[in-house]
Amino acid sequence: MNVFPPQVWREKETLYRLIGGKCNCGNVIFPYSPVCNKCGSTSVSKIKLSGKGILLQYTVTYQHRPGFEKTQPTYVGLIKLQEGPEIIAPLTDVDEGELKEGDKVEAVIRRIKSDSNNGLIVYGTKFRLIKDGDK
Amino acid sequence: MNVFPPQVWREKETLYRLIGGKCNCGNVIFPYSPVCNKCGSTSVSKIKLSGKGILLQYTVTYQHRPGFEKTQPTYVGLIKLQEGPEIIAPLTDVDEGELKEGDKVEAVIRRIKSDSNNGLIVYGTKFRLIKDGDK
Amino acid sequence: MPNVLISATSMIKIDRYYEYDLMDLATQAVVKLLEKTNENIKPDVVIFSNTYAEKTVSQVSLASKLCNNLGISAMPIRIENGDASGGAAVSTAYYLLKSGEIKSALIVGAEKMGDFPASYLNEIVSENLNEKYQEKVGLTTQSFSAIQMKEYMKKYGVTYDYFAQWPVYMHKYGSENPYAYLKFPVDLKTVKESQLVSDPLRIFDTAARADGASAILMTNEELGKKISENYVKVKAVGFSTSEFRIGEIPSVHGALKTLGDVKADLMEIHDSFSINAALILEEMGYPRGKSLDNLNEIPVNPSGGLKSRGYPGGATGIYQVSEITQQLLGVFPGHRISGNKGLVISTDELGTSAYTILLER
Amino acid sequence: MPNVLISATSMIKIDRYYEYDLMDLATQAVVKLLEKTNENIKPDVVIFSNTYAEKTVSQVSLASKLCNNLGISAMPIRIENGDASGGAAVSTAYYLLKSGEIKSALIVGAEKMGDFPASYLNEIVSENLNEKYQEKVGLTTQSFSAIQMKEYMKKYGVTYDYFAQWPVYMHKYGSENPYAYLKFPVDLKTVKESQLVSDPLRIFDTAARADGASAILMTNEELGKKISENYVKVKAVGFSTSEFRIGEIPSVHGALKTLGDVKADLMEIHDSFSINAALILEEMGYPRGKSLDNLNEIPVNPSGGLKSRGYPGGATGIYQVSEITQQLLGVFPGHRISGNKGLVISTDELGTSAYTILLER
Ligand SMILES: [Zn+2]
Ligand SMILES: [Zn+2]
Repeated sequence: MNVFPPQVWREKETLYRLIGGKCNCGNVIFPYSPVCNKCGSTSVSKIKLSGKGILLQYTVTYQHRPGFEKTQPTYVGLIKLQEGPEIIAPLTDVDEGELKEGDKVEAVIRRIKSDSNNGLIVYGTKFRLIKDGDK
Repeated sequence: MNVFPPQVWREKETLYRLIGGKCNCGNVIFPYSPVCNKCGSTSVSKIKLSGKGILLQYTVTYQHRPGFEKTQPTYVGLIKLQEGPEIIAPLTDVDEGELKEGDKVEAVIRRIKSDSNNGLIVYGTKFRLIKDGDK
Repeated sequence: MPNVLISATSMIKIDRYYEYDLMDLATQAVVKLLEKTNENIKPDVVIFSNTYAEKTVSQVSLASKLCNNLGISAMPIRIENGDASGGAAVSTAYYLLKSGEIKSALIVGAEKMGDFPASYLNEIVSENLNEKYQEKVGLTTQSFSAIQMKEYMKKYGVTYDYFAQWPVYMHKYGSENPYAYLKFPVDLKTVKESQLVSDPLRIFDTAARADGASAILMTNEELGKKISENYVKVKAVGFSTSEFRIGEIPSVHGALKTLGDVKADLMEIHDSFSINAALILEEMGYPRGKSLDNLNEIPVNPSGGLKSRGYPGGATGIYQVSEITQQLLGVFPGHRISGNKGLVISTDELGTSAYTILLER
Repeated sequence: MPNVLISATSMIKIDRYYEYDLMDLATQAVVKLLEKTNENIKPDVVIFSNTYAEKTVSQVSLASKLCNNLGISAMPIRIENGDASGGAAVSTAYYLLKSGEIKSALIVGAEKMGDFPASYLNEIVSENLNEKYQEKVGLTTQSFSAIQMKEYMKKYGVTYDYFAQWPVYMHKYGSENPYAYLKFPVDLKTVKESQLVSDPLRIFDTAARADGASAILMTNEELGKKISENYVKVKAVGFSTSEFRIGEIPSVHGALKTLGDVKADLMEIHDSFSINAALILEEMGYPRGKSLDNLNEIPVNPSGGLKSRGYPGGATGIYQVSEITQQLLGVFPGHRISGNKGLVISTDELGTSAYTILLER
């Protein structure tokens, strides 16, 4: 799968900085979109999400896509972000049996994939557990 | 561009053997299709085309697709096959200035492209001039 | 306003056809269909229902190519709406015919998914995820489904065995369907011990991805009755969109609501995952947390569904409509359910859009 | 049967938007459109017109995603018909509205072609060629066009200079169009000395591939008049398919024939190559072998066409309809042609299918 640099670069606010949208109606959107997906308003401003959240649910996935072989198996979580949105996202730095519902998690930047054709490495946001003593 | 072997293998009758279709109405089709593109009949039988034809027109193309770098520039002809169909097809073993309308051509199997990802080489039919003394 | 009929249907067996390309399969389905009509049809509209042709066969302009291969001139439309492409195609044709200006529409669903290893197929199907984040960070739809399952298990206190009932039923039905890809029965033990895809989701909970093609001819009443005496009516269609949500599929709810109070005698639903079957049935009013416990009483997916009949991407919805049509006419060559009203629920992989199609004998 | 109106249109400048993805562009066009309507529109149908999204951005389910991003529930359809996707989308919406059951359709054309080097773009566009032979042996559409040119030159005894007149005119018009990608005039010498793509075809004869998005709102008359006083009527649509043929574009001939005897005051045509412009004009009745000699007398492509306004794949036809609508309303911000009847001819790259759309003030 070829990755062309602009396709990753242009998503940098989403992938690296966790920029979301906040509508006048109170709805918080991730990724950012200029139109509110609840009320249809265009009064949506950009906000930087804290990256803190609660792990509501998780799974361990044993199938992968080409270019993602190095992170097998993949831990994936349903996360309620502090600002409201519930998202499904990859987890990182996790050992099996360590996860439980209700765990606190935080966003970190990690290598996502590498393109064998042009050597491009894609980075992006994953989530890791906030362990006791971390804070 | 990944090439998966079945995608090439299954077109072997077209790419290597120049199999066309002949309808009861007399219409000859290339590539083969079980339905006649003139009369809509399904009375179409497979025929092996001779590969002989007349060069009606040609062009030299200086743009290429990935994987076709080795055949730059590409000579492409409008060919009237002996059995009737007019097709547009790559020419091979041609030097600039050598082609003219009305030339006799014949089908030959040549390397089409190589896939850098899996080393697969795709072969297929191109056309070359029948030169004086060849026959 | 003109009544809309389905005047003819055809299917080929869902399988891995290494020897045929996309247009070969589409053409085969059309040839089978034409054999069933009294006269040589020149449809006003040709709709090609397909989701993944660019990635799988490097092709676009599918409907135009099909027209030109068939030697007909028509209004060419390729319709894509993820795995609900079939529902979108049939619903579009329904309204085209309702206009009165279009008299006939040939709809061909065809997809090639059989050439690829699982990882590449996951890549293809991940095109359903959003571009900014989900697709980029390497997620697969299976993870979404596994999380959906775990939340369901927690909410209703059921174990994995609850979901395993679905593939068992589907394979029971599919083993009777000559067009089914995985045409064999499985027992509970086989399902429970099958490959773990994304805990707790197992391979038998997922859709069997393969090649397929199915064609239907939709016409107005006047023309349809000339073509064949064996027709069904398209009584109504419904549609809705909604984001992926835990615990429900709002798009299915919405699409059912627009159909009104429908009591169908049988139905084909898009069970991309076993959990989706449960959630769809529960949107229809079957008891929440228990829908899969009473499958012997629910007239659903006599084809074997995506589990056993198989899942040929954007052709799936056309198979569903062909199957229900053949059921209502009493000519479906597999497990039969009798009745006069049949319902198709065509959704995409994660249920972010849904089409409902009500057919009546 | 209800009249069909175009109640609002919007375009963004065609360009290379490294900073925006496909859905960003589509959303921008929708936001611009909504600013022009009197009320908050919840369309019954959302059509996404796009050709190459799988290869360019690894995305499917485009219409469903757009609905969910906009917070609306609608009938989602993505329509693809090569570069005639736009014509197919608008014609489909026309018949949907003619049914009377659909009251409004939001049609968004969007395409991302600006990220790629020329060779990869050639690969993408080669998806228009047939799967069995043309695409496999490495052909490009440019070769077809070059051969078409040479046969035309032979038949009518014209030189390359004949074709060069087209890009000169297009860039003259396009230099006035704020939405144009290549917004500059060129002279005959520049065209004649530009890069040779496939002898005798030069870079200025080809379409300027880039990113773009345009949206239109189609409604029935009752609803449309509430939304805006500035509307045009969609009087009729036509369509046809035909194989690539030397010396003519039979699909355009067929699509025009179904429209009847139309005398349009202005038109936007799909000039994927300069030779295609000549052949399309000649299918309309302009003299064969001479159509490009009298461009000062032909009211065609005030936008600048694919040469100068640019070519955003499956969004192109939506731009054309937006442009003609704005021309008829007297609000197009570039070169103006006055009149009451406008014609759009939307074809794919090689003219194997064509749509004609007649708009009237
Ligand atoms: Zn809001
Ligand atoms: Zn024939």
